[in-house]
Amino acid sequence: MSAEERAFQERIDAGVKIEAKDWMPDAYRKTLIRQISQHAHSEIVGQLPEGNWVTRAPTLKRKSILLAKIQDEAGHGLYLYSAAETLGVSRDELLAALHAGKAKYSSIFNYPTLSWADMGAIGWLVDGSAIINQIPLCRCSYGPYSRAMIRVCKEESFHARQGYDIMLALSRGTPEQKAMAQDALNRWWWPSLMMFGPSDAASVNSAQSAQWRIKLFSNDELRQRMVDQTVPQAEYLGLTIPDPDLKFNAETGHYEFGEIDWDEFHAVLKGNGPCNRERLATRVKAYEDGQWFRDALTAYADKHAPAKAAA
Amino acid sequence: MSAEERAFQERIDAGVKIEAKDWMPDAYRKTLIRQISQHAHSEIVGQLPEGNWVTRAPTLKRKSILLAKIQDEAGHGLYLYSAAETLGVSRDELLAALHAGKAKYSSIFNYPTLSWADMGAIGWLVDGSAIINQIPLCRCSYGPYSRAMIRVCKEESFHARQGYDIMLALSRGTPEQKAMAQDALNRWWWPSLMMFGPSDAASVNSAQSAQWRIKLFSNDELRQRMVDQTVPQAEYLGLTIPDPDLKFNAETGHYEFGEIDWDEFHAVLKGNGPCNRERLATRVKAYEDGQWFRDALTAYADKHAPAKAAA
Amino acid sequence: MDQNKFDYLLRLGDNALVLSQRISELCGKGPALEEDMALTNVSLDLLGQTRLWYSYAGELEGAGRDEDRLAFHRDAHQFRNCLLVEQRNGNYADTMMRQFFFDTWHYFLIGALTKSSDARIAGIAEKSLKEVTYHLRRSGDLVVRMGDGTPESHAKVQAAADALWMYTGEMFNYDAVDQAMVDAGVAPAAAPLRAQWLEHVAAIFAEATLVMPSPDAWMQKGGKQGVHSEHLGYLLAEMQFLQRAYPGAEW
Amino acid sequence: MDQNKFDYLLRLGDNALVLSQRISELCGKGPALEEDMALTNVSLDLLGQTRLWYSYAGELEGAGRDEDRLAFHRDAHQFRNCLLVEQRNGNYADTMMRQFFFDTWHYFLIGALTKSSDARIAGIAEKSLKEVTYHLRRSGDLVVRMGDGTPESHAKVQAAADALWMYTGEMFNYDAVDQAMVDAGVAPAAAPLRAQWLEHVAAIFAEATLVMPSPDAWMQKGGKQGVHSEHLGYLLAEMQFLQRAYPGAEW
Repeated sequence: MSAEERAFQERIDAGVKIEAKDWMPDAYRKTLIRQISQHAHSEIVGQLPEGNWVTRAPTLKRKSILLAKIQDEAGHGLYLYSAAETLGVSRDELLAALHAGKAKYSSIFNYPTLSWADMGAIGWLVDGSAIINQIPLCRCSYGPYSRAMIRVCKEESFHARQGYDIMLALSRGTPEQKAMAQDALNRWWWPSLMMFGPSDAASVNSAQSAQWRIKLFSNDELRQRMVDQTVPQAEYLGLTIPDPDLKFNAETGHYEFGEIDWDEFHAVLKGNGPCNRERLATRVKAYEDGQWFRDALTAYADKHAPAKAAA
Repeated sequence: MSAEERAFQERIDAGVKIEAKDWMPDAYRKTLIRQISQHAHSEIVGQLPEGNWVTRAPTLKRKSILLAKIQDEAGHGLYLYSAAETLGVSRDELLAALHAGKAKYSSIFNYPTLSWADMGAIGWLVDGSAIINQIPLCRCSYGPYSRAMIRVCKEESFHARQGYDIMLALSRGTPEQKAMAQDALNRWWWPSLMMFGPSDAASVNSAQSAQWRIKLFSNDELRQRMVDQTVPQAEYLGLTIPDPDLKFNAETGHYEFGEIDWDEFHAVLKGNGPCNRERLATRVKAYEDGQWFRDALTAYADKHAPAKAAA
Repeated sequence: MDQNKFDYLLRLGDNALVLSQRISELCGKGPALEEDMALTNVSLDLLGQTRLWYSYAGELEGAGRDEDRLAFHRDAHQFRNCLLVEQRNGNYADTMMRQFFFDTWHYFLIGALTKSSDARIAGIAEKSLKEVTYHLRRSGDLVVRMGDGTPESHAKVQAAADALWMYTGEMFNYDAVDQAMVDAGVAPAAAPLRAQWLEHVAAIFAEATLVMPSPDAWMQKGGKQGVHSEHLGYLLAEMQFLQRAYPGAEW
Repeated sequence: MDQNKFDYLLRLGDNALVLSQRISELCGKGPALEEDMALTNVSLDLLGQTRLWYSYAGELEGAGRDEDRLAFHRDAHQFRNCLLVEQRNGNYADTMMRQFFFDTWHYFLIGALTKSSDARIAGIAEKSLKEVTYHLRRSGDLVVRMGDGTPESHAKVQAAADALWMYTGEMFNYDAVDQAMVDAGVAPAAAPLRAQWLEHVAAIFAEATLVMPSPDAWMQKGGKQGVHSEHLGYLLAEMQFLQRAYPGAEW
């Protein structure tokens, strides 16, 4: 380890935030760019499964809440791209990587939203899991990222509560609505658990990230936290978690749960989820269709900037 | 009048059909091309207002009937383009004129179809009027046209009956359905009367067409026939014709009706109907989007025709 | 009940709802992230205004119809929005030109409604004024940038203006309902509103190097009386599906 | 009631209805007049078959649900069609490739069903066989012409094949319902059906100079069990609008 690297690690160990202008190891920079941009891409792609129900929201109030949520997600994308940009990449480069299929986004968004209840399940389970993932990151070593996470988490907790509220209304509703809620839970439960990534045994590169304080808990720890938090909520809703092996262990104080289908996880990761192609194609189309518009803004700015500066 | 022209007119007066290979005056040929292609275009464009409700037909049976009707219309288009082609123009030339906005189609298709009842009103009123227009043309002087008209009229009379049947079901239905039927009658009544063209006083070129037996009755005669036929049908349906001036004249045995809004007629003709732009744009888009497909068929035929002929 | 006022409120609410719905179709599909955010924002503002207009309309009617009943349980012929707002999104020039034409009218209308003789209407207008001011600034600015951007953007935005122009006359084409509201001091008269609209559109078009179509051009009408284009039925079928398919459910 | 048979009939009917509905969206918008006619014809045939399957299903169930009840009063999760048929029309290569993949399966399936142990099913299959034979001839022929047409058409139809391939596995992915029908001699086994399908597709692809994707590729599933793509909900919202908006009306 070089002297610079040592000093860098000491700052991190001392809880001092790393800022954009500070020296940092190349690998730290690269890991952060990958992690932050992946998160940003997830916010952007994540607008699509929810956008799918905005036009069909069942009441004007629910439509408002959902629209506001999607707007927040675009906002999160903006903060996060900005945080990534402090590391010396441009948003356009990051988007190009996304559109070329080189950068990833959260696999959960490769599942379709098939009923209104999915808006509830996504808020409750997906945003719920996201928060569990992200809260520790509010204390991560990279300053711009940690500050972005603080803003994101505050809004996400609203989203999770609103999602739960949708589930609550449905599970107190007609038999069809209750069935809708149960069906959504059945479809989103396992993918939500998969959001935390491979089990610790199979997880690579975690040690270095932990040392750098950009990963503060292991995948399995966070996943367990999610299960422990969610099972009683499902019980309160009167819904059944689709896992016959689920049981409370009074000794550990934790819920034990069944084996995750890692084959499915890897299939979706590899591009074989129900919506991988479509999500990416939708984003690429939006970007390509918007090229002339972005070009127009640039052309206008080029034409008028000198004039206005001179005036 | 030349000897040829005299002989031509004598054949017509004697009720002999003119065939494609026969000599005919240029103006006769041109008038027929215009009239037949306009009719063919109307069949093609006429698929669109009805296609607009195929995907929303209220029962599977009604959907079947409507689909079959639209299929018939495409077929009528085919016969009629073929009849026009016997006069020495190609379908592609005719379509090019349509797409360039140079050739007309029936203005009635520039009105939107706004409810299911419009499928009834179109069958009843629009096809009803078309039949009244077309039945005489089964006896017109040009052989290929008259034979096409015979096939067309047979099918159109089914369509008119099916349309009336939709109106009957609606006017025997719930109050909302009855209102739907009345609303459709209100919107389609006057445009249907306009289908017969300007009043005789304002009509040009009719004398020559009459002499050539490609126009056998005046616009006003045909329009009167339509009113006389339709008013009792509306009464049977329990619907009100939207014309306060409408009354039966016991002396003439005909219904007298109010003044047609010829300003509206001319506005729609000039391109200002509610759907002129859209109908044409839809057809142009279908044609342009289909170019690569038609090219493929041609390329395939060119590649394989010699091989198959040799085999 | 004042039927004219009820109808007038429905028109205000339906315009806002239908345009909000159209814009919301673009969620996550805008040409840039900033546009995505702004589109959602405008859609949200209009939806909020819808709810205020509908709530007042429902109370005035006194038949127990709340905002959702009015939004989700009327068929196309019962909707009273202008034809302009139900037109499809098209490309982004179409989307923004539709918005600009609407925003200009909306801004001057809402401004005038803050002085309505009906205090409730004046209050809603007051609440909405900041929003519609922002909407107008944004859409006008984008029209200028597209018009004076590249040759391609200029051509697209000019084509959008030419295609949508025929739907702008209806906003100033007053019928008995509108006139009753003018007479009661509830709503502004057509002529000055139209003059303001034309003046602002002309100014923005000039800055955008666009040709403004003739104010005397043929104009479509019918939306305010419930005679719509073919697009509205599809929009409603999608929007109303859940309420229709699960009658009586609470969401 | 034989629940498996009821479900199996629904699958047959839903496949036919959803594909018929998709095709009917193209009314008057095909790439040539002859295609318009053929599309409408295929849509009509499938709709006719739908009605036969639903009527039998409704009678079997004995709960008073007729063809319209089954078509218009079930939500997406209650539909049992394969994912393939609900995919959007795309360009005409997409439309015809979807059709060809379906027609090939349908042709061999209907052929086998003419020998079903259930006489009613055998009868419906017998009635449909001529239609599906024509469908297959037509879509196969067009795939050949597009594949061996121009470079552009070749590229388009190859892209369509590659994109739709992942939806073809579901037709041969038998679950308990399918297996119960096989065991009862009602329906043909999966393996021979798949072999016939692959053989015909391979032959047409060879003639069309197209590359057939791997039969071992990852396949999507779920439609037959009611877990669909996001497209079906929109299709149903549009299709079911009138029945939902005017409950109890006769048309």
